[in-house]
Formats: sequence, C-alpha cells, structure tokens
Amino acid sequence: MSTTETTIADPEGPEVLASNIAVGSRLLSSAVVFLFMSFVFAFFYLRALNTSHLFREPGANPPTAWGVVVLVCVLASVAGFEFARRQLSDGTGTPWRAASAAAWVIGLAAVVVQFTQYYYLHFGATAGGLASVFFGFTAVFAVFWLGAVYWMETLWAQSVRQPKTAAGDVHSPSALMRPSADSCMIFLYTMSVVEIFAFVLLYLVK
Amino acid sequence: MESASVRQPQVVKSSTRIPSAWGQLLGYNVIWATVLAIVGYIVLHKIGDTIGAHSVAETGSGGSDQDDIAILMGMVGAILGWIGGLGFLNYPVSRILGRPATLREREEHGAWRYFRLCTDHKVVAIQYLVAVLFFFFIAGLNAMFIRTELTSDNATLFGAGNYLTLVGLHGTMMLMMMSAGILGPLGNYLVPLMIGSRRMAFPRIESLTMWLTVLAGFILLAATLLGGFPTGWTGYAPLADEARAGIDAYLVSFALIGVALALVGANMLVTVITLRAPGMHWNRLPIFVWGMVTTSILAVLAAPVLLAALIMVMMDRSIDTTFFVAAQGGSPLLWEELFWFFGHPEVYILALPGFAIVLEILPVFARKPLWGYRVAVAGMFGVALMSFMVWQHHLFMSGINSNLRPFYMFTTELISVPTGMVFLNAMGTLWKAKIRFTVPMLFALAFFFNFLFGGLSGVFLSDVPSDVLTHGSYFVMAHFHYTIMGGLVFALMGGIYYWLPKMTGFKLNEKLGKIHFWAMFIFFNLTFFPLFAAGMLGMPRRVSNYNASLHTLNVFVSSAAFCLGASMLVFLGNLVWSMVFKRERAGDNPWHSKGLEWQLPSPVPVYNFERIPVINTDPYQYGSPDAPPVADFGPRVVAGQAGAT
Amino acid sequence: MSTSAATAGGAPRHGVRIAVIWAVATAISVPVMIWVIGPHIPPGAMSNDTRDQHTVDVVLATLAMPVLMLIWVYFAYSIRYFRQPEGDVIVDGPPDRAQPRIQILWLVVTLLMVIGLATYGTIDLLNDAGLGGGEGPHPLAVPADAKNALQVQVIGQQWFWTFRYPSYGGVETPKLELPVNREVEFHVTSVDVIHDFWAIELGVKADAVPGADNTAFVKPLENGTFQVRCAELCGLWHGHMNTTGRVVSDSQFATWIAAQQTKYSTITKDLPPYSLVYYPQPVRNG
Amino acid sequence: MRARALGVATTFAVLIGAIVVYWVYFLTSGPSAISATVNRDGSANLTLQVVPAYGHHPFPDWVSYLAKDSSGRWRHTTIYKVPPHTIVHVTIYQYDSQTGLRNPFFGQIRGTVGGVARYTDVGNTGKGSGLPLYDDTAESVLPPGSAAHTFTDPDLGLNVPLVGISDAATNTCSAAPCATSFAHTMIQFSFRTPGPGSYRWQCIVPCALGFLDGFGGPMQTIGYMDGLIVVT
Repeated sequence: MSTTETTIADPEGPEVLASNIAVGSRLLSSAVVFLFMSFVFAFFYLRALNTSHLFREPGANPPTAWGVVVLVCVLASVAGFEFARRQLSDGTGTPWRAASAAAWVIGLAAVVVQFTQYYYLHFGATAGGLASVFFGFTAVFAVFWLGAVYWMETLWAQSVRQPKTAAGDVHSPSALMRPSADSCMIFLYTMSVVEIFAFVLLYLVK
Repeated sequence: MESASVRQPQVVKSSTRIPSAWGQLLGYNVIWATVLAIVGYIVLHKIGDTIGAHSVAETGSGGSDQDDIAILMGMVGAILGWIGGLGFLNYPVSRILGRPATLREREEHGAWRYFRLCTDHKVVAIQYLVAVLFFFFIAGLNAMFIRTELTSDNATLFGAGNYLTLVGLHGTMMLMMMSAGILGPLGNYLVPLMIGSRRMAFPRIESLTMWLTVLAGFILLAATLLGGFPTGWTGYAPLADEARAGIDAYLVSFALIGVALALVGANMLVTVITLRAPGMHWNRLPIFVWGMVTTSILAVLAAPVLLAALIMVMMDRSIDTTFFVAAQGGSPLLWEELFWFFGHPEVYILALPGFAIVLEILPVFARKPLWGYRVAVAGMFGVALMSFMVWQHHLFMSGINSNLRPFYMFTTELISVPTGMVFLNAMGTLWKAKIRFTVPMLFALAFFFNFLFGGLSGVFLSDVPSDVLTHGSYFVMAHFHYTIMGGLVFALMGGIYYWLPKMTGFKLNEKLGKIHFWAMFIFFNLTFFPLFAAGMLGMPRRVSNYNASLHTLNVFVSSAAFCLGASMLVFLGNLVWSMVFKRERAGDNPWHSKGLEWQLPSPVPVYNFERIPVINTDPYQYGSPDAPPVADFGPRVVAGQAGAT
Repeated sequence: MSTSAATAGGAPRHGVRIAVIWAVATAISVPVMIWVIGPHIPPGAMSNDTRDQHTVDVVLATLAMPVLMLIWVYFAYSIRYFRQPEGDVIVDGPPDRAQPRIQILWLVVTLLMVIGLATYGTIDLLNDAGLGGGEGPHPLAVPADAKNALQVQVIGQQWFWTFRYPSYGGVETPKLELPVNREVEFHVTSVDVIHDFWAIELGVKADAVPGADNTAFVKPLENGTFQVRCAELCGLWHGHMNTTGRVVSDSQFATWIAAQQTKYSTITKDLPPYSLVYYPQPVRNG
Repeated sequence: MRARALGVATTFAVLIGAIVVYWVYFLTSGPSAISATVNRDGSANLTLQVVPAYGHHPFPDWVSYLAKDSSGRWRHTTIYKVPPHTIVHVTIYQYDSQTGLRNPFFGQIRGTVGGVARYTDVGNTGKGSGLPLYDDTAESVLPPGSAAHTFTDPDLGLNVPLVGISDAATNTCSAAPCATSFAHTMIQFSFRTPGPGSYRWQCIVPCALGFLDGFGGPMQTIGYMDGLIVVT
C-alpha cells in the first residue's frame, strides 16, 4: 500500500551545509587535540615519575629513520592537499585531481609505513614507559590519520565521478567542494601539528 | 524584518510506497544489526585467537590471559556488524565512491522507522528516550540488589566477586546512560524546535550516537557473561589490568559512550551555532539551549580524554604495554589523573542539563520571565569552564604534591559560585510569582531542595582536612547521589512530564504523577540522607560487609531504597498507562508556555516548521500582555498548493 | 500574616518578612549546630588529626546553616505565598527582570564566602590539620617533632594489611600498635594494586599506590582501639580487608614490639631489606 | 496503533524479565559448600587438593583448589563447612610447581595448632631442586621461594605456605582431579575453629598464570583460589 505525504521541501542553500561542516571540523579538531594531549601528558608524567627507573629501558629507543619517513609522508600529504585546494575552482580541474589524489595516496602510505615499523621494531611493548607511550601514540594517530585520508579521498572521488562540464547549480556537488576542502584543511593542519609533537617527543627527546 | 532572505517553502506531494512487513524485515534494521553483530563478534574472535596464540608463542607469557586480544577484536567485530546492519556504512562507502553529500536517508513512515537508521531528529529523540529509560531501569534494578545485599553486615547473599560486578554495573550504566540521558532525548528533540530549524546539523551522526549508546548498554550487560569486573565505574589501574575478561566489556562500552558523547555534543554545538532561525540572536536563545551548549562543550572536550585512557588500558591488557604497571616503568596514578580529568567534566555533563531543564520549567509555572537570563548563562559557562580545573580533588589522599591542595581546594569551592547563580535565578523567578503546582514544577522545586544538600556536602569534601575523613566513604556516595539523582534524575523526570505531551501528543496522568513525585521525593531523602552519617561513621564505598554498629542504619536505608524503587515503578506504570492505554490528547500547548516549541502542533510534524519563523523576542514574555508573539510563522502554507516563489 | 492581610494593606513587605524568618531560623539553627549536633560530628578525639578535623567539620556545618536556612525559608515562603489564585484562569506574575544590584550583591557575597572558606582551609593546612591525609613521597607539611617520630610502614597487598617497624629490626607484623602521645610517621605503600589505608578513629587516610611511598603523620592522644579499613576498591575481598589497631602506653608498646620481634624472628631474616617502595617479582609470570 | 504499542511494551517487559532472571542466576552463581567429615571425638577432617590446571570448562588452564566431600568424591569448591570450637585436621595434596611469595612474610606458618605444618615429598619430587627434601617433617618456616600456594585465612590468623614440587619432577598432573600417583607434596596441619561465622580464605602466592602480578583470574574468583570457611 502507498501513502501520499505532503512534506515541505525547503530548498536549503549549500552554504548552510558548508557552515555545518566548517564548525564541525573545528570541533572535531579540538576533540582530537584533547585526545592526543592525553598521550603527551602520559609521556611527560611517566618520564617525570620514572618509576623503578624503567621509563626508558636500555635499547628501547624507536629508530628515528622510520619516524622521519612517517613524518615526511604526513606533511607531504598535508602540503599536497593544500596545493590541491588552491587549484580547486569548481572541482573539475586536472591539477586539483592530480594533487588531491597524490595527497591521499601519500597519506595512506604514511599509515602503511607506521604499521610496518611495528613489525621491524627491535623492542616489545613491555619495554618500559616510553615503549608503551610510543605504541599508544603512534597507533592511535595512525587510526585517526586514516580518517583524514578518508576525507581527502571522498573529495577526490567526488570530482573524478562528476562530469567535467557540470554547471554549478544550487545542489551541484561542486558547490560544496570548496567549503568541504577548506574544512578538511583545518583538520589536516591539526593532525600535522599532532604528528610533529609525536615525532619530537618519541624520537628526539632523550 | 529580513523576510526577503527567507526562502519560500515548496509544498511537495510525494507518494512513497511503504514496503510490506517482509520488505521492512529484509532492509537495514536492528534485527539485522543484532545478527551481524553476533557474526562479527564470532569471526573477529577467531582471528583474534590466532593472533593471540601467535603473540603468546612469541612472548611466551601465560596461556589463559591472552584471550583479551580475541575478546577486544571480537567486540570491534560486533561494533562493525551492528553499524553495518543498521546501514550506517552505506553513506561513507557511497562517499568513497564519489557520490555527493546528501542530508537525509530515504524518509520512511510507519512504526518501522523507530527500529532502523532514521534521520528525523524527533524519531531519534524518542528512540534515545526509550533506550535511556530501559537501561536506567536495569541499573536501578542493580541498586535494589545492592541494597538487598547490604541488609546483612557480612556478604551472604551474593559472592563477593559478583557483588563487585553488581556495583560496577550499577555505577557504569547509570553514568553512561545519564551523560547522554538529556542531551540525547530532550536535547535532540527540542533544540531544533527551540532555535527554529528543521534538522540537526548532522542527522546521520545523531542517529549513530543513539545506536552506539544502545550497543554500549548491551556490551556492558555482556560483562556478566565474561565473568564480571571488580573495578567499579572508576576502573582504577592495576586492578583493571589484572581483572578478568569482564573488564574488556567495561572498556569497550565506556569507549563507545565516550565516542557517542563527543559526537552528540559536537552535533548539538554545530546545530546551535549554524542553524538558528533569522532573529534568534544569542540573547534570545532559550536557557535550555544554553544548557545544551555548555554541556556539549564539556562533552566534546572531555570524552576524548576518556577514550585515550581506555585505549591505554586495552593496550595494557592485550599487547602487554606497561602504562599502569609500576614495576615496569608505568604508574597507576597516570590512570587516576587521566580518568578524573575526564571524570569531573563528566559529572558536570550530568549536572548542567539538570540546571537547563529546571530553569526552563520554572518560568512557565511561576508565570514570570526567567529572572536573570544573563546571570544564568554566565553561571553555566562558569561551571563549564571551571570543571576542567578541579579534578585533583579526587587525589587529595593519593600522594600528590601537597602544594597542589590549596589550589584545588580553592577551585573546587569556587565552582559553587556559578552554581549559586542558578539558585539566585530560581529565587528571582519565584519572587512574587504565581506558582502552579503541576508535576513538572514539583520536580523542579525538589531539584533545588536536593541539589542544596549536594552542594553543601561538596564543601565538606573540598576542604582537605575534612576530606581525610570523608574521602572514599559513603559520605561521597551520598554527595554524588544527591547531586546526580537528586539533581539530574529529578530534573529529567520533570522534563519528561513537561515535554512528553509535545513529543507524543498524549498527557501523562496528573494523579499518578503526583503519587510518583511524592513517593520518589520522600524515599529519596530517606534513603540517602542517613548515608551521610554512615560515611562519617566509617563505612567505605563498595563494601558488602561493614561494622556491625551500622547494621540498623543500613537496614533502614535498604527499606527506604526499596520504596524508592517502588516509586520508580509508579513512574513506569504512569508511562505505560498514559502512552499505551489511556492516550488522552494533550493539545498543542497544555502548559500555556510561551516557548517556541509549544507554538507547534503536538506531536510535531516531520518538517517542524511550515516556514522557517522569524523570531521576535526571547520565550519568557510572561506578565507583559502587549509583548509580540515569540515568532512570526508567516501565512499558513495551504497543503497541496505550491508556496509563492 | 494571612493572605487577606496581604491584599488589604499595601503590598506586604515580603522581603522584610523573609529576612525576619531567616534571621530567626539562623539564630536557632547555628547554636543548635554548634552545641547540640556539633559534638557528635565524627571523627572523635583520639588523635591530634581527628581533633583538627572535628573543628573543621563543626565550622563548616555552622557556616552551612545560614545558607541552608536562607534557601529553605525563601522557597517555603514563596511556595506558601506566591501562588496562583484559585480557579483555572492562569494569571501571569509581574514581568520583572534582574536588577544588577542584587546580582552583584549575590556574586560578591558568594565570592567572599568561597574566599573565606578557601583561606580558612589553607590556614588549617598550614597549621598541620591535613597531616592525616597522604602527602606523597616528599611531605611538605611536616609536624614539629617529626624528627623523632616513630616510623611505621603500612604494606597493602591483596586483601590485608601488614605493618613494618624499621626502627625495631624491620619486623613485619599483621597487627598495628602505637604508643600514645608520640608522633607517628606512616609510610604507606602497596605491592600489587591501589589500596587506601584508613585508620578511622585516628583520622589517617593515605592511598597505598604500588611503586610509590605515601606519608601521613598522626599523634595519638588517647589509648583505645581504632578500626583500620581499605577505602579504595582493590578487588574480591576489598570489604574484608579490615583489622583493628590499638593505641597503648609506652611500656605496653615496648613489651608488645619485643613479643612481635620474637614471634616473627624466624621470618624476619627472609624479608627484603626495609625500603620505602617494593617491586616484588614476578610481575608477569608463566 | 494500540496493539503495536502494546506489542512494544510487552517485548520490553519480556526483555527485562529475561535479563532479571539471568541476573539472579549470575549473582547467586558460585560453588556449593561441602562439609568436613566429623570424627567421633568432635574434631573434623578436610582433604583438599591443588592442581596446576583445572582442565575442565570454563577455565581449563586456571589453577584451582578441589575438596573431597564426605562421600570421597573430589568436588570443585572452596566453601567448607566446619563445626565451631573444635580442631580441624587439614590434609592438602599439592601438585603445582614452585612460584615463590611476593611478600616473604607469608613463608612463616601461623595460626596452626603448635605453629607447625608437616610436609612430605611423595615420589621424592624435591630432588635436584636444591631445596630441602621433606619427608613428614614438621616445619614452622618455609623458604619463601619454594611456596607454590598458601592456605591463608586472615580472619582466623591462619597462614600455611604449601611447598611446590620441584621443576625436575616428571609425571606432573595436568587436569583435576589428580590421583596420588602423580608427583605431589602433602601438607598436614590442624587449626582451631572459633564461634559461628563465615571467614574468607585465599591463596597469597601470585599463581594466576599470565595475569598481571599473578593476581588476576583464578586468584579473584571464588571456587578457584578464594573461598569461605563457614563455621556453623
């Protein structure tokens, strides 16, 4: 059986959803900062206490080379997407597609490198406070960084699927492309700051 | 009047074919979600077993302990199965494939939409209310079992281990459900109506938070299948590391609630910031919406810290990291710091919605405008800001540097100043008022009576020398029951009696409501006031055997607690009687309130407003007959005729 | 004071009436709290800590009385007098809003009370009132005669307390006895999970955290027995982790400690050397 | 519409009913008590056994106590009924290897009649472990490193460390109940029971394999390494 339903379809302009995403990404970034501040707090707290002098077990120093690779991948991905965002006009230009594709692929590579690093680590998770914070910080960062890669990928995929000559009508996806890319940028900048924090604390501080 | 920018709504006649019952069954709904959750658990549990066995062989540590990897992975599988079964993964997958962003799922009709992903904020709110009350009654049942055990001064009825699981489940489930207990149901339903919007900012995320809360409740119930957990809701560190598998259920369910809390808070904040109707300036926002805003700020910032702390315990248990193992470089105090950095904003996530509801109800039944609107909002923001600066008062005795004591004593006592502003507002609103003693008003007045005891006992706990006696004792338990149950649950009941006629169109029976109120108020005080004395006389929290001298006091408290439980059954009876059997129409504005949500028909149609209204004043124009109506809704859109474009 | 008088004369001076009732209520409740209820507020008077805590509790309770009475009187009065007239016509009250004067007055009064409470608490801490609470490995508030205090180590393990007396050959005993009128310095630690050493009548409460030493001071002033309980959830038998301690005269303490040394002499030599923190092995066995 | 609302209400009632029934079952679940065999002279006997792995559902690899009930069958319970104000003679067959005490203070035998316990190595399992070989010798102290478990009841002031079989022992028992043919040590002691009441007892050696501090799992579960001495 069917029913006729009179609904009021108020044709919201895309700027409403764009403002939603903009404020939403700022809140998401602040929540993510509080999440990783807990790991930074754990690092400094355990380092200060150094209970049974086992915060840094001898030999439990993560190799800096791997850290640099992950850092570079993350920063390259963020820079790539920033460059792509600047090229973005109506979501159809080839430089935008190429740069955003490169951005999320390099981003994905960062996660892959991070997990392979665990495989080649020469110390286990039980090797003192620093090893625990190392595993915690990097693993949670990799998972949240996957969220950023997902966001970049959806924008890239949207422009690929959309025909080149789409006119920009009110509901056309390209009308939302630029605001969503700007909001994604905010989240990417936050994640890059967190990655720099992680790199400095886990690899450089002795 | 910026009428030009207000787009004229278009009336769309859409005939949607309601699929047959079988069609509904096969679609994405909660039944499929349960099936897929169980399948997901079994599959990933198997994978976890292989990984666990491998890591055991590698590290050579004990055999029986390694099932944590399997259980945690199994629970991840259950979460994925649950979300997939409900259809939450369809949208992200379509986005990955490049389809454009859409706001609404296919709108369905009929009762089935309550059992699946639905993006109408009113449906999600009612689902939330039913889920929260369902788990609230189970946790209340736990409380009754706890009190039966405490009638004897030596653990006889239940095994000591089972008693600890009982206490842990009561505490965790109550706090999990009550932290989203007002943000979810009343917040999701009323905020769009109060600010003049047709939707919440992210409708899918809103529905996701509801279904995650339901799943978290059932995972916590599953802790008994895994052997229970001994740590109570605080989950202190080395005990959590060495507990049996039941603690994994606690960790995963609390993590889910952390995620759901952060998302519901973010969703609320974005809605209020971006979707206000024209004319709804910040100083015209109803006080209930301010309460939701301040609670959401706390939820968005505090829940991630909980998530990080819980992830640390999960890693400690599964891959043997040593965050909280003192002998290997970790420190149990790290958990206390992280947990209470989340813990104290959490208890204000519980208190602020109570203030919000009560300050919204008072003007309606005192027939006077809210006395000090700005002071009330300032008070709420003061509480929200200060709640991040007080957490070490839980560690006064834990061996923190005693230089910190004066600071945390001062900030803890300072937080009573913004709370005092809420009391000032209540007193100002009641000054020369014309009070009508309806059931919501009774609950609002009782809120202030109870919260007063909660606040004053808080002063005892904040003063370090007095805290030496009262820390970790029943005095603390009486304090937080007075603030959470005396405060939040009384406000929630008041809110339910006040807004349910708008949400469902049916009035709750007034006589049954009064019986419920007086029974709950009297027996609540008879149950928890003597516990202040029990605490000071040396009865620690979470014990099943106490000093024989406290036996008569505990028997009295237990009998009062059973009557309190009975009063809750009266509420349940009233709900079922008024909503299912009597179904007495309540009309659009039974309480003659001037709030924007009461100017709409009840139950509210799917699209909330025919035309987005232009707001003229704040909703508290009582006592000034010449005040303009709260909003202009413009000419009615005659059904079937396209609106003037 | 009936409603008829209210409407006959000019508007009844509600404010004055509430103030009068509040003054009377406070005048009654404060002395009742100080002299009638106050003496019964725990903790008793067995040690210097409990006496300080008792005075703090009585002061806080008396300070709470005026606040309690103000809210009770105001709400009772408004419930009694500011009612909707009979009949079902809904009458609105006056549309008055906040006057800044009252808001600022309320803010100043509450701020002053809070600052007063905080300074009173801080002064108390400086006068060593908070010594019963655990102060961590390096206590800052230290009593005057802490130098010759009796050192007692409290070891919390899953699910009972043992006590070590380093100045008597590090003997470990499950019983706790203390000499009267002598400062005692507790070093509380744990070997497995977090416990909380709570000597109720002594007014001492200090968390036993594994891998950390927690110091608390007390000077027992009266002989008698006191309950020792665990105030932090520590697992299965948390509720049964109780024992009773005794405060005895110096001579009785000397004979008792000598008896303990002989009773446990065979095992004392196997005990680990006295240290403020223990990391017993195995941590993860199997 | 009313039928459907009624349907939802009844499903909730059924759901809550099911949860309540399971709840009561979970809360009251636990081992059933066995009573010690009473001799003519009023004293009682308790025969227990400690196995390194219980070997059955639900926790095959948890270490556990077992008790012989009056009919001679081994029962998996740790709640023992004993008569009041009398002497209880306890015999424990101990099949587990040595783990060592975290707090050596519990290496001393306390609270038993005469302050001693008799240790015997059956099948000279102690050879080659560098520890003294016991053959029915009364001891008041045990080297803390050699304890496999303890029978400790703080409420009664009772503490008896149970010496473990040496790692060199060959035919070790791997599933309860273990026959006396497997390598084991035997510990005999007796203690005086006070007035009626229920007194909790536990093992204090960190013997829970694979759990942090050896104190998780079986060490926190009544029926494995914790129990009650019910004096009625």
